[in-house]
Amino acid sequence: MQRIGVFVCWCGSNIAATVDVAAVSEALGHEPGVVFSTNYQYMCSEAGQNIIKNAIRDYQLTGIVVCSCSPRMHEATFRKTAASAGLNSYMVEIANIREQCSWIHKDKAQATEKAIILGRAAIAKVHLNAPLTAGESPVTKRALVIGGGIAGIQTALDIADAGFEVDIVEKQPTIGGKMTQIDKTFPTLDCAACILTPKMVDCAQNDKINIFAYSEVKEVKGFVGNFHVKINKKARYVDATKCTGCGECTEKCPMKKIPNEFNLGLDNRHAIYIPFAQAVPKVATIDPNACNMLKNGKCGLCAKVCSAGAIDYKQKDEIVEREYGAIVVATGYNPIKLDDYDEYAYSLSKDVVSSLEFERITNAAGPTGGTLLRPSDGKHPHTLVFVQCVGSRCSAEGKGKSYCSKICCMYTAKHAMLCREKYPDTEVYVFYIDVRSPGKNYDEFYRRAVEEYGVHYIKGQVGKVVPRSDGKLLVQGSDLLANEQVHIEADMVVLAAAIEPDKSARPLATMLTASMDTNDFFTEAHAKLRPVESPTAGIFLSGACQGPKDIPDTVAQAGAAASKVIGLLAKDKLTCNPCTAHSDEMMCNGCSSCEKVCPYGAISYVDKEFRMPNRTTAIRRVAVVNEAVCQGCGACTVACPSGAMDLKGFSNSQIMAEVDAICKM
Amino acid sequence: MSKYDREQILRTSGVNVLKCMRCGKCSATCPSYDEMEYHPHQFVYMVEKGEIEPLLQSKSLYKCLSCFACVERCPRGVEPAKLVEAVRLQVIRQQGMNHLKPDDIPALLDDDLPQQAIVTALRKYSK
Amino acid sequence: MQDVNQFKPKIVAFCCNWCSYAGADLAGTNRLQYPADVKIIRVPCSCRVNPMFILRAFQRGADGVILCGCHPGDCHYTTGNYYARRRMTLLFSMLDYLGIEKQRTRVEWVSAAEGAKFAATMNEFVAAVTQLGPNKRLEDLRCKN
Amino acid sequence: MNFSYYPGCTLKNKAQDLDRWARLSAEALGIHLEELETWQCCGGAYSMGKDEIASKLASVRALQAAKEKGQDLVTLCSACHNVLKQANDAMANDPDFSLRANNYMALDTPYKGETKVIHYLELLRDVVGFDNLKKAVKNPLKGKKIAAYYGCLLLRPGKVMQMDNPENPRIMEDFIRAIGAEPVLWANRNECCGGYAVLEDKAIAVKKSTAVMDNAADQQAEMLITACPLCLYNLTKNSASETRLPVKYFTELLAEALGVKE
Repeated sequence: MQRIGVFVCWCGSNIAATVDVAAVSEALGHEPGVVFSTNYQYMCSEAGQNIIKNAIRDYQLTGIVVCSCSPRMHEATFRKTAASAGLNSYMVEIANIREQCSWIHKDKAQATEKAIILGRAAIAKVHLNAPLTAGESPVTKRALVIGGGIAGIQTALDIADAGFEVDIVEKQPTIGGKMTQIDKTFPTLDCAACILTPKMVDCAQNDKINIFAYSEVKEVKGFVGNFHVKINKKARYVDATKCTGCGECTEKCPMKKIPNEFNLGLDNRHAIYIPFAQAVPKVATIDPNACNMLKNGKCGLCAKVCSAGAIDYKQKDEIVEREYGAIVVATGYNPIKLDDYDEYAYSLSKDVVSSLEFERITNAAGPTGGTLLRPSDGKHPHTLVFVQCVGSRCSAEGKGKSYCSKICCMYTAKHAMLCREKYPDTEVYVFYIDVRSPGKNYDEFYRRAVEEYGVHYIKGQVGKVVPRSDGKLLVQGSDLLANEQVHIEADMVVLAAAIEPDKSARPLATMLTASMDTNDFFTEAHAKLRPVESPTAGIFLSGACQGPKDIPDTVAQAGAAASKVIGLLAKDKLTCNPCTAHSDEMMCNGCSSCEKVCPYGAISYVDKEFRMPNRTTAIRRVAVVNEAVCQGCGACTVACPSGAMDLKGFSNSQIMAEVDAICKM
Repeated sequence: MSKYDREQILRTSGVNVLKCMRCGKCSATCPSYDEMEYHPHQFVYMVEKGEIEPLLQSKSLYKCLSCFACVERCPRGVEPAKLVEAVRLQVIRQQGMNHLKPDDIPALLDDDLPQQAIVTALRKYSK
Repeated sequence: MQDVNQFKPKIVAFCCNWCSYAGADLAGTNRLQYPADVKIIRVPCSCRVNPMFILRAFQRGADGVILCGCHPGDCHYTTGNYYARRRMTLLFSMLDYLGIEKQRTRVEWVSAAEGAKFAATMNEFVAAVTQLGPNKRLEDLRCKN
Repeated sequence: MNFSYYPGCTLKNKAQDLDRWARLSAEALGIHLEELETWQCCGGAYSMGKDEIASKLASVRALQAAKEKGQDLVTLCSACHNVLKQANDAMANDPDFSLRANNYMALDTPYKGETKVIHYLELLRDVVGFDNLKKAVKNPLKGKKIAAYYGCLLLRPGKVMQMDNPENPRIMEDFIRAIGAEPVLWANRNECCGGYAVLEDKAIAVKKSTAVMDNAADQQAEMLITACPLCLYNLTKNSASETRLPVKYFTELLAEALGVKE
């Protein structure tokens, strides 16, 4: 029999005004097993906690019930109180008589009666409580960063800086991500490559950082502190340890009409290629879909010209297995496909381009060497129309994205401004719904585009673009402020396409058991208070995989994710949640029902020898719960047909006792 | 009267005018824009505000081509064309308010005019 | 007639710790009233609720049982509420077969932000159960004190 | 294969060619179009009002008739297709309208949108297959640059019509390729020609058909094809474009390619 103490809190007048606290403590004092019952103004205050501590000592209490506010508020407080008085902290139960009683009822008699019943339910439960001890699991002191864009790079650098090992897995041949394709960055207009490439080099040179480029995560097993990951290093057909990145092979390769992904297909590359001059690692890669040697064994020119002997046509994909304590997702974004928005004639005219394509056209390392030229005829455009919100803020069925893509207002202002700065002979129009420029120096930047550079901002949308054979694009839009339909003969139209999470994100989320929203952005553990953690322990979020972000926000979040990882890796052991499932091996018949419903893969099976009648033994298959992995949801306890599986802290008998106490009146 | 009209129009059209985010794409895409005194986005906004009377009086009602361009391209699924039609129905359903009378038709015919043109005109402009 | 008016149902509400229990707390924080007949039992997840608990509640004289969990897709444990939904669909149709009216059982998704929904749901549910009167069907007379 | 067929009013009068060539071609392709016995005019424009019941019943009756025969319903005129398809969608997905329409119909079993309405072009694409059509072509229209004119009714509203991507369609272009000609891609192929306003305000009809014709001519098309008698009339009669391109029914070219045009 437990010796139970009951502590009824007044919460000032929050509880005491509608619940007769004295009557509650009096009534609960008569419950079986209760040896002490009292009430006090503020149980959570130091004086209140001392009442509890003294009672535990003086009455040798084995369990306590606090009738107070929600356990979400002060359960942790009272558990600590109990622990400091030598009582196991899981021998504490809270009866929520504030949020779920005094605050929602006006009638004092009714509220008091309900408070007593809630107290009784808690007493009934605590009778069946058993001391629980949180287990511990070790931490592998290495982090995995999935995605090598600016988010992944920054996270990796910060983690490495704290002295921990980091691996970056990047599916492209080089790290750098989208930022490598961008020309200038708002609002300061410094060149993206100038600020990014030093960081890429830092990654390559940091001995704590290991880059798996041209690689993908294939499998993730394990749990926080102990992840086992399989990484597929795709065959480059070039020995990365020998290749010097001289580029000789890429010039000699006869297959030179392959659309260049780095320039979004605006120009061509060879079958063997290095994406761009500052690539990290600077190693050539053979495109197996384009290479004649790999397709039909005819050519081999690159191997002939390579003085380092790095070409290896026989190279195979390689699986690397690594252990990690924490995983950071930094899979980034892509602009959406514009197929559903062909009223803008994207598929009809080469001169209708996406904003990212426009970045390449204005980039010094791009297909035009940085001179603004129309893709169709290479002529200098004089009239440019920018269309914002193409596919963003679109809630129409089956089309576009319902969210604001966040970065388009600012990069469009940047594009418009740069056009006018470099080519004063251009007329630049921007069709906008709203200009969203919250951010340091952002609105000022946009205003400069209008006031100093004379960009024409038109409030309204474009409804149709009609390409004409003389190269003009007839843009029909609405000017809502003038209440007019406007018609502009443009030379180029630039579409600010909505951005969406990378396609690799969803299968990755499944591997990580990390949750995603309906748009395939990773969900954070708490929208405000835990913005860089996934609800799955040990998984952290960095950059646009969690939601649209510009570079400053991405870098800030990357650093925040790194600091969370560092906090985790700094620990030698992790304390586990002790309220885990537990299987009674005498009752378990090894049917696998529990394993199938477990979202964490915490349940496995072992063959165990059992004593049987007449001194015989038998081997039976029984379930075993890995307490470090179990999160305590209880799905298995209900799935178990034999009743072997139970949940500590929320056992069948405890919940039944609560049911009984509530129904008995 | 106006409040009743507004509710009737919303019911007939099934359009939720509150979904509009005022991007103006309906009016940007409307082929009859120049002929309309009130443009598609104004229909949405004026119905939202309950300013129905000017719409009921307006010739714009008969300029809509029912081509569904605004319906197709509206990013919010507002369907302005349905609203225009509902306002027009509000007018022509009243006694003696038919916009096109059968007697007027013979004068408008030519030898090649397909039947389709006549039936649609009657369907759209008369009850 | 007066008896019916004075009938106070016994309602057991199972609330998952992450969404619905927090939603109930929010209802309290916002002082949204619902009848004192509702007593909440906290469970880690709606999938922790064993059909046994619900049968037990009816056996012990409960007049209605409601299970609240996170919205589909929002489960803290990813999929728990889907299990709960499937299990309860089966259980409730069995209870209906036994004569426990469908109105006495309910599954509702209440997020941590939906205090108002929680209160409204409880008000509605209590009204529906009150309308039906006491549950006699599954009550175990041996359990009567 | 047998299909129910709804020709519509115009195909019985001014657009008899559209109808005749379609039937001849279908037979040549092994498809038999069974005209519904007692069809009524669809009204030419779908009444968008949710409380418009009577004006949609003719369509519902046609749909019900096809359901009774257990056949898919083939349409040809763009307007009929649009009206029937939208009415069918409302019968399937607007319970309020469906209930009220069924009250008028007083059928033994209510009609709930079971009939599949397919346009003749969809018949060619999904039943015959453009590859098979290509094989069946006897007189390929080599070297002809043809602009497909979809107009407004065939594709929109996209979520109901579900024929093709309403902004970047290809069904008529694929058809043009199948009969051996070369499609011209042009932006105004899915812009309205203004035909509906021809009695109300001829200026609109002139202005819009001119814009359509100009764009097709500018893209070096030699001819336009359409499935809509009103578009054909309006583009031929009212366009003020300097270039007066011939406008033809797509079934005429089909019959020509299949060698069944008498």
